[in-house]
Amino acid sequence: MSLAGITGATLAKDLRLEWRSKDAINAMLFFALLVVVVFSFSFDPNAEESRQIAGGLIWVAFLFASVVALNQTWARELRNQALDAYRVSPAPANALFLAKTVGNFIFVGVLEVLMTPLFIVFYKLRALGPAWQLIPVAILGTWALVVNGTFFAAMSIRTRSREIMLPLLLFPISIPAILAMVNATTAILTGELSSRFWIVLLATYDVVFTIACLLLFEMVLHAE
Amino acid sequence: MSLAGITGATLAKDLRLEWRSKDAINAMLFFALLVVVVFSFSFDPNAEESRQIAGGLIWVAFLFASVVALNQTWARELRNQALDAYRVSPAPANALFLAKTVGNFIFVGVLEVLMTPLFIVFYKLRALGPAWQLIPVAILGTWALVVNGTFFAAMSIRTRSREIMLPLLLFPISIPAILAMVNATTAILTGELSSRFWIVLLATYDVVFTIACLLLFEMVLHAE
Amino acid sequence: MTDQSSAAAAPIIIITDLVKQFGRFAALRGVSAEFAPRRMYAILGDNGAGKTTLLRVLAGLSRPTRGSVSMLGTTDLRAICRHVGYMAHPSLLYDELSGTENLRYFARLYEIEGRQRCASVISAVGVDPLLPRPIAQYSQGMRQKISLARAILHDPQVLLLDEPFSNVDVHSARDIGARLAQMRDAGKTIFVVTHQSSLLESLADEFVWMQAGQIVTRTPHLLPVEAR
Amino acid sequence: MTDQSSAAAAPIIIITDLVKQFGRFAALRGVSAEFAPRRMYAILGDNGAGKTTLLRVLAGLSRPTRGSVSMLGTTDLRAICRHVGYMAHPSLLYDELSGTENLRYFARLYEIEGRQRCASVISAVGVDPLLPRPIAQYSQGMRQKISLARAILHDPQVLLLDEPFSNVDVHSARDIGARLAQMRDAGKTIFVVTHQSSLLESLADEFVWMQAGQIVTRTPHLLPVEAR
Amino acid sequence: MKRAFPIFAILTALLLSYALYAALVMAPTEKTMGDVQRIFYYHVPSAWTAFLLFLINFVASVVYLIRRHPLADIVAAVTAEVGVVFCTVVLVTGPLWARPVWGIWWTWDVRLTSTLVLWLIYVSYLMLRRFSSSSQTPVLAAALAVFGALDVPLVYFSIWIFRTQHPQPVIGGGGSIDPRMLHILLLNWLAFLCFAGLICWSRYRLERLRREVEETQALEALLEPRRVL
Ligand code: HEM
Ligand SMILES: Nc1ncnc2c1ncn2[C@@H]1O[C@H](COP(=O)(O)OP(=O)(O)OP(=O)(O)O)[C@@H](O)[C@H]1O
Ligand SMILES: Nc1ncnc2c1ncn2[C@@H]1O[C@H](COP(=O)(O)OP(=O)(O)OP(=O)(O)O)[C@@H](O)[C@H]1O
Ligand SMILES: [Mg+2]
Ligand SMILES: [Mg+2]
Repeated sequence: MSLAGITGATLAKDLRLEWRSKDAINAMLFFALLVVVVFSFSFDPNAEESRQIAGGLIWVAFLFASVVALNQTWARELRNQALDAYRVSPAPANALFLAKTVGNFIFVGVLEVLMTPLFIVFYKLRALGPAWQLIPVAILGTWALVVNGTFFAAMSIRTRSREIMLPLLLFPISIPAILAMVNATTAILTGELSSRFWIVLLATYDVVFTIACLLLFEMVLHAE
Repeated sequence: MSLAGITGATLAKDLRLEWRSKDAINAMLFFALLVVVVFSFSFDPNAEESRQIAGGLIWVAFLFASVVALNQTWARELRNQALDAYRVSPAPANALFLAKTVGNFIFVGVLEVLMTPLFIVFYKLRALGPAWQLIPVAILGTWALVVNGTFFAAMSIRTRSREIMLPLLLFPISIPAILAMVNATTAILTGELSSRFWIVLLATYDVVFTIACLLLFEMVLHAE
Repeated sequence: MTDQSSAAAAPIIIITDLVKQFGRFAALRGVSAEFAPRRMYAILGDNGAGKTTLLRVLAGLSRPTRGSVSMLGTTDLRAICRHVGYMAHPSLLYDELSGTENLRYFARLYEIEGRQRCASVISAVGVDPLLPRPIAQYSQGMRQKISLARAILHDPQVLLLDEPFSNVDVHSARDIGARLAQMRDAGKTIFVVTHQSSLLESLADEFVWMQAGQIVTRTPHLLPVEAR
Repeated sequence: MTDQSSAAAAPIIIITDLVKQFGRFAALRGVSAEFAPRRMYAILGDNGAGKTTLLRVLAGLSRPTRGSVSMLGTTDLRAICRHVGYMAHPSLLYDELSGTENLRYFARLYEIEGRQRCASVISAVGVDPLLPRPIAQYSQGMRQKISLARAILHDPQVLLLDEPFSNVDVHSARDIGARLAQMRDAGKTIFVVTHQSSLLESLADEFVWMQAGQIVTRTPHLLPVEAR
Repeated sequence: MKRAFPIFAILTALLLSYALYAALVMAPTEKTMGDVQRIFYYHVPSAWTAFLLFLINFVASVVYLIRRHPLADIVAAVTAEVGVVFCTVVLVTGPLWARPVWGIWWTWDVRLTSTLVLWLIYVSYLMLRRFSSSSQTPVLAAALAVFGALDVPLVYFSIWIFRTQHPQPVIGGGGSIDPRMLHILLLNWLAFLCFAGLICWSRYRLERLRREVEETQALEALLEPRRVL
């Protein structure tokens, strides 16, 4: 109960801060828009080709955008050392972790909802496989990105040059997830292969790493 | 003289903040490698389609690097309101602008130098057109990215209402540059068309926007 | 000063040979002390003496290199953090939220019932709880007061205050001093780091002098500046 | 206090009906005043009185909503910024650089010859200029002193100091006060916003009392707290 | 103990040179690939050694997280460093071999990709150690090591369904191998293990020494009067 309550409070606070400053969503949106444009100029897609590469495109854009968002949301905690106020309170570390994860999930989710129509229009996408499966892929994939991202962002605030540290820690660990989400998306769009395997893999990844993060986050938060 | 001197001092300060240690270059090398690897996982380098969009891919990678760099350089000035110390000094506003732009140019440039060979190896790129032309394209394109990026980042931290619309308003301005650099790169790689036109466009864009930024930056810096 | 013979009471904080090193620099060099409950301690010392470092260790924010701290009968400082209030040099607040919004959030972290308590604590430190501005737009002194309000919000047993009077105007500083004395009389143990010792002259029970990472003297009365 | 009849001298700063509004809130509500050169002014007032806002306007950081400021004979504050030194609540320094590195950088902004001057200014405010740590790792008081050093680095004619004594230990505060008096005697005009007015009791030439965005009185002597 | 180290070092050197001789001269030449195949005796033992070191790193990290014993941290740091070196050897010898045999430097298949990912994970681990500004670096590093270890099986799963070009495992797999080759391979592996053990040992001693020096310096700093700042 306490965990849920504090997670809710922290999440509400984060959303309010973001609503007031709009740093994260702004930076993400700008970046993601540019990515769409860059690609749409770099080749003239016919439907077949774009199906082949759209999976990679979308997820690379979201991956990079979430790195930008994650850096922003943690930077906020460091200003005035507000994180110390959390650390001296009896609130469980995991509540902070969950709130940040869900918060970033929402930010990246909003971005995805805004960007997907653009992608579809620009790249003339039409799924040949079962399109509804894109929804679980998107949810599981986004969760995979933000759950590890949040954890490693918390770790990277304890390092020098923390902005560049986040991708350094996050990318290697995320490779299986990236593979899974890209391949699942491509499989659904082209309809050639089944995306089953990838979705299961993604789900496993999510479960394993969510548990690992929850177990280890307290240590990372209090490591100073 | 004063302009050059102060630009130099500011640039030296920024570089020192960034490169406190020699490890920084290792971190950047690793970052470059990671970005390229993530791309290879997302876009099968053996596929014909990926080769087609390599021009776009490279620029997305550079774009990501510059977003990370830009966020970092201005965030630094805002901490402890160090920017106010610059504003009360007699140092010309443009020295700050130039120093930031050159600093980011160096940062992104180093990453480009590190990433390009990796891209060439991973994607087995071989330019069919005149490869040396890639160098002016890279220089002009990077300059276009950072000069606009620095200006708009400064603008968004100085304006009170960081409106959600800001990226949407700003980014049409960047489109011609992106169009030009992506098309020039693709033209050179495929060797099908001449890149002349795009290079000239890029150069014009650089000149126009550098001048515009220099003229307007003082206003942006001292706006409150 | 309180008349209770609190020296006889079991100490609420026992610090044993505390050392905190940052690389090769020792900020705390073997601090040993005991502090009795229900008293107000003024911690004084020059800049860089190690006062903030000591407070951060007591608050559990910083792990000592050597030595131990036992507070409220336990050495696990996380376990008793509910009973400790900490105020630091930086405000520990979110710039984009107003004072009340900040406190409401922290109230939920301590799981106490918000609205009423937040408003009364903010009024108590002398700020208008209805101020709608984000605290980035408060004046420095107002921010400082909200920061103090955050530290006392959950009515802690042990209060660690790092320069609560800096940037605060004279009247408010006196009010805050009086309020701290009240809290002490209500049974709290209070540590106040300050350079404006005259404000605590008649309020604090003991003056603890730090120098170069050590506690050098503890006196029941304030020494004149020259004698220090 | 200086004995020169500086009241007769032409004012160095003329403020006319200054108003600064933040949205609907007026932080300065019609401030008019003249300040003579070669004097030290202590600006006093409660939290939120508008002291910082006034200083920021004088430093040219903040544009007044109405009214004008003329300093050193011009209303273009950018033109004379070389002769103005400003110290604020935040340190205005780069956390990752050491004290000396920070000052060297700012010296270059003012195009003055660095090394010698930086070291002497840092020693003057009572910090060791050889300290290799980045200032994020200095104690709060040390950081405050470096911040003051930055403001006086280029030996400005007009000095605007926002609470230079907060977080600074008693001895250093006295030294800094004495040093400011010296500078005043050397011909500078100095504005010190502070809540520790007793430190300036015998040093300042005039005490300027602000309240709710206005200057309410100017007295040559410090009033006792009760009378304010 | 003091004398054990040089003796071990000499033994290792002898073993390594004998293994080299065995690999280059004694081993039979492979039919299709020819002499290029001899790189096999470096490629495979390096890979196995690296895996072993990463395994030790994982165990030491878990031990550190539970017991907070500083020695476990040193072991973790050292094995990660040396493991990365051996993994680099695999990543260098692999392409060197691939070029003449397959005609390409690199391809995305299971073994290659997973080795690369493994290398990336442990390089990021070393980066974290290098860049950490916290006094709790060991905790952060150990947490990352656990993440890395969790990631490895997932990497294997995720690249499972790629087509593979790389030879199947010698031992346990379906592949068959000339027993002489196998013997020389195992001999080389033994030599590599000794070599790795030697480096780890000296790194371990160096690291302990460094920390001891640091501690004494810190103690001295405690004793000498502090400059008043
Ligand atoms: C291009 C980069 C390469 C990498 C990263 C790589 C990586 C590896 C790794 C990690 C192992 C140990 C795997 C295990 O024991 O399960 C291994 C074993 C082996 N590799 Fe490679 N390899 C590469 C290229 C090659 C090439 C070109 C050949 C020869 C055609 C080759 C032949 C072998 C053989 C025969 C084994 C032993 C199989 C076993 O016993 O497991 N490798 N390689
Ligand atoms: N993170 C750190 N790294 C290195 N040195 C540090 C760090 N934090 C503090 N120090 C050093 O420890 C010493 C004591 O610092 P501390 O902040 O405890 O002083 P203080 O007594 O609070 O001083 P002040 O009155 O100025 O706030 C200072 O010399 C400071 O430079
Ligand atoms: N950017 C801003 N936006 C809105 N209101 C502001 C802003 N800056 C200051 N104010 C308000 O103006 C008033 C005066 O603030 P100011 O910082 O000048 O006070 P001060 O006299 O310096 O107080 P202190 O002694 O606490 O530093 C305060 O009520 C403050 O909330
Ligand atoms: Mg302190
Ligand atoms: Mg103020």
